[in-house]
Amino acid sequence: MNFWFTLKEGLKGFSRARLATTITITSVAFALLLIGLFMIFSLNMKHWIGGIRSKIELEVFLKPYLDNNEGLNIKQKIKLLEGVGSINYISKDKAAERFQKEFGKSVYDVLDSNPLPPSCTVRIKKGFQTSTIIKKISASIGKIKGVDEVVYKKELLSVIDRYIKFIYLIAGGAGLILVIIAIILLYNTIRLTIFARRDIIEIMKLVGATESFIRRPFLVEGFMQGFFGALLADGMLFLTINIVRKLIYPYLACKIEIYAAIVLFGLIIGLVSSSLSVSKYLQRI
Amino acid sequence: MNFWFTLKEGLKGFSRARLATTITITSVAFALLLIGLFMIFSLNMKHWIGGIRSKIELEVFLKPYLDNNEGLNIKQKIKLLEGVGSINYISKDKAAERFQKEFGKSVYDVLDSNPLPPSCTVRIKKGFQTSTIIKKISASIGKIKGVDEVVYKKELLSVIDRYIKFIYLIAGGAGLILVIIAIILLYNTIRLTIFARRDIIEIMKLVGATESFIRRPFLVEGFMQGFFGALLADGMLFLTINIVRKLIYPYLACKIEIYAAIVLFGLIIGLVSSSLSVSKYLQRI
Amino acid sequence: MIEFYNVSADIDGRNILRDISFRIVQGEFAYITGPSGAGKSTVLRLIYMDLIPNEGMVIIDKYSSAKIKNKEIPILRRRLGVIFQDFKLLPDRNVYDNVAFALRVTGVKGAAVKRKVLRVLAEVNLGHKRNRFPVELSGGEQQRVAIARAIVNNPFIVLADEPSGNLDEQASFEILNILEKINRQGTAVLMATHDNTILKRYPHRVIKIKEGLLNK
Amino acid sequence: MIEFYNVSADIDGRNILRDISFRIVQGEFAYITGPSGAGKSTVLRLIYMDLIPNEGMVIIDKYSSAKIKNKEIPILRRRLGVIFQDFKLLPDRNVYDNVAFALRVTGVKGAAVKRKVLRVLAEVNLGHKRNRFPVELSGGEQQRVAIARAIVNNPFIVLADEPSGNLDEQASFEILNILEKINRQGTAVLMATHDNTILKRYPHRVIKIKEGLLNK
Ligand SMILES: Nc1ncnc2c1ncn2[C@@H]1O[C@H](COP(=O)(O)OP(=O)(O)OP(=O)(O)O)[C@@H](O)[C@H]1O
Ligand SMILES: Nc1ncnc2c1ncn2[C@@H]1O[C@H](COP(=O)(O)OP(=O)(O)OP(=O)(O)O)[C@@H](O)[C@H]1O
Ligand SMILES: [Mg+2]
Ligand SMILES: [Mg+2]
Repeated sequence: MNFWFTLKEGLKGFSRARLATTITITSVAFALLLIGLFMIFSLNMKHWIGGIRSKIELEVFLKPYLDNNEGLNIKQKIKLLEGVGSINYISKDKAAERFQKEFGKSVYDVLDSNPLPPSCTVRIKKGFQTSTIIKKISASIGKIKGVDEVVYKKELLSVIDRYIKFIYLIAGGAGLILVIIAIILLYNTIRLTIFARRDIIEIMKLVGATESFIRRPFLVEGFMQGFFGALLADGMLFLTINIVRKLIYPYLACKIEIYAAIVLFGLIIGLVSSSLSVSKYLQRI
Repeated sequence: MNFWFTLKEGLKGFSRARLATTITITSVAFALLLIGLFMIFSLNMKHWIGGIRSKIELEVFLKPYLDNNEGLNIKQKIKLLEGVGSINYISKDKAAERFQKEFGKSVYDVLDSNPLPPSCTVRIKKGFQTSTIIKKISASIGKIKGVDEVVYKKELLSVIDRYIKFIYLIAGGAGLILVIIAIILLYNTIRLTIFARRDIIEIMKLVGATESFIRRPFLVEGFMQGFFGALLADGMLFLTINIVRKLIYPYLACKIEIYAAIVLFGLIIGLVSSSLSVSKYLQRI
Repeated sequence: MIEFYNVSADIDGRNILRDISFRIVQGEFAYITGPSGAGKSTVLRLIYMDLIPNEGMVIIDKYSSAKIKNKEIPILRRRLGVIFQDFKLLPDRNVYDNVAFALRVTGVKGAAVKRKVLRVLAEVNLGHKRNRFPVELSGGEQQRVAIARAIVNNPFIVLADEPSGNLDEQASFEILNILEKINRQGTAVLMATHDNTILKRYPHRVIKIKEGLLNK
Repeated sequence: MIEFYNVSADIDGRNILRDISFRIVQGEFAYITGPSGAGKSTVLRLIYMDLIPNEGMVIIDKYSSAKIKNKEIPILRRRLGVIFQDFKLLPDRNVYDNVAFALRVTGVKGAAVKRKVLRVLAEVNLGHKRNRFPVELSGGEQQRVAIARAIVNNPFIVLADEPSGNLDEQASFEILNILEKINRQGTAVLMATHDNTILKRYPHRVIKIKEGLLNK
């Protein structure tokens, strides 16, 4: 059958059932917006979590009798280990300053010399920021000569590890539910628009139209509804993102892929829903 | 007109358009589930944020020469201040232990006596956990005789304050969008089911039915669709909550009011949507 | 009782009827004839006020097309009995409920509905099919349901648009007998028809329409 | 060409036709008559295979009701021209597209469609209303669209269910003239009708049905 005829028929379906088409496109758009918002949310959450993890650091206390040169030497050695990112060397003097901040008193108030050891604050590279890998790095650092003790927030790290798993689970679950809800709502909407035209399908069959002849214009229509719905959803998403950026959170992340995914999603849903719905009325002889 | 007749007509509408009814109820249920999930999420977020805030504490350093009795005395005085919750008194000895944990060295390694001051960790009651109030409390404590210095994480607090505002904004905005999406999807669905029966409304008018006579059974139907959809949504929400509690997070909070709100919401949406949709076909003479 | 004063009617900007004037008095029986597309059904639509004339005035009972309010139209329609050319049965209700619907809109309730509906269904020979849905009926049976619905209300006039189009001669005659019977009881009848056999066998006043004009 | 062998047909478990046997040969013209609800439309449904007999067999052209596959039914229907009693026009397409649809399903394209459609519309006197939608037509005009759609395909048989039910005598005769014309060109015609005037004026073989039984 002629491609252009099918396309024309599908497009005509738009004007033939204008109200139904408007309703469907709006519904498609809002359901897709839902999915889009969820994708934006996930993306930003991923960034945030990355931000938190990257703040994990090891505190390496060196023997207190080491001088600055020796300390910096050890810093260099640590730097060579796999997974180690930036290192911040804290000399005895800096440690004294830190003490004052922490306890509201200078060490020199009670003592003549500074008893505090020099230390290094070691950041961990991306991809190495899990409990087990950090444990290994910590052990390697501990074996370096001149290192007294390696301290890091084991508990915090394991809490983060556990929480992130948990947050991923929650977000994944919520996302799945959202997507399922959106799909069901879309499918239902398109089913209803075809339900409203079941008589027409019946008549077409009586006039000798084959199933595929009847189905194709509906598929084109579903495809178009998915497409225009997705465009509308993209528009609304774009607006929402810009409003959020202006008013609330200027660093909101977004990727062009999300817009593309929405269009793809819309097309697939439009096609599948209309295909399934039409088939329902084609089954009977 | 007879109430029972209206009710019966509305219920008959269910079996008269069985497919449309099924579709609508499913759609209503899933859209309401969406709203329900959002309410559960908000409720839990409120709890979590409360949890974080309640961890804010003031560290009150006392003069280092005070003995234990004098320290506990000051603790009592602090306790009397408005907004102060539990207080944890840290004696000079405990401070020494803390020092060892923090710096990996005992104070007694270098000194004979303990230079660390006694201190109190002061928690703030719920409702007083904002930047400005804590600042006031901190000032009052500072004026107590024997108190050397009051330290707390001003920055963290203001960050939390800002973030919470931000999180509330995001969540509120997202919630509003979700609710709008759900309403539009529901309205569209119910509109479509009535669109599918526009001929019937037309015939009823020609036979001499008044607008309210035609409208009422559709209202009952919309009401019922809202009601059964809400019940289904409540069921799905209940299941989801229990699955989440079993598998992911046993402390997930939920209130009976959320279930009630869903039912109320369903009824209102069902009524309003069907009322508006029918009116569309009643307008013309 | 039914009066057309120089009525012109447009539908969607297209002129259908031009300068039609006639009158049907209480208890009269009249045919309205003319070729297909002449405007017979349109005249009936003007009577049940589904259409308001562009020019001129239609007066039905105490209602005038110039002054009637939207709210009054249902009241008027309940006092008319209309047999639509395309039946206009409610597809989601069975025969009984289709006929009962016309009674219920007027506020009749309970046992009275049942009694009246069963009586008219018997009159059109469809008592045994009262639980069928319109799709489960033959064309002629649907037509008879439409007739039953039109007369169940004791209207002051029956507007019948081709009430015998789908009926065999025997059934047509039965329908005409019913219409004449209710006419003898005081109900006016205005019937659009093409059927010359009927016109000859049941002679009454004939209003002829051709291309939207009255043909005297 | 059309053969009914002891056909019985149930719809929804209700017996409608019993033990019907008849045959229509190529190029024949036959009427099918009987009272309302006798089963005339059901016989036609068996021919366009909208209904499969419970007992017996219907043979149309080279297809048998016992063996036809779902996929073959549209092929068969395209070779028949059916005028449905309730017209079954597509409400969302105008007159031209309604008629063209029957051609397009068979794969006819472009200019050929236009030529054929305009020719049959002229034949039923509706060329000037080709852009109207079904709701914008009178009952008789809709009937003529249905007739145009049935004959546009050059079917080997035309099944006409009350093709003159909504037409005045003059228009009925014109339709009968068209049917006789295509019949002379070799197309068989099977027409359900109640109209005695037509039966007398255009005499052909008559198949009588009464309460689901053939009435010889
Ligand atoms: N909704 C409409 N929009 C435009 N034109 C219409 C509409 N309804 C009817 N017409 C036109 O008005 C004219 C008169 O129609 P009407 O239905 O009154 O004819 P009729 O006399 O009842 O014919 P028939 O005997 O075929 O039923 C016809 O030409 C028809 O095409
Ligand atoms: N879908 C259906 N379900 C149940 N019964 C049906 C159905 N369709 C038709 N019937 C019944 O089958 C019988 C024959 O119907 P059919 O339409 O063949 O009659 P007909 O001879 O065409 O009558 P008419 O002249 O009134 O059109 C009727 O009694 C009708 O009630
Ligand atoms: Mg008419
Ligand atoms: Mg029939």
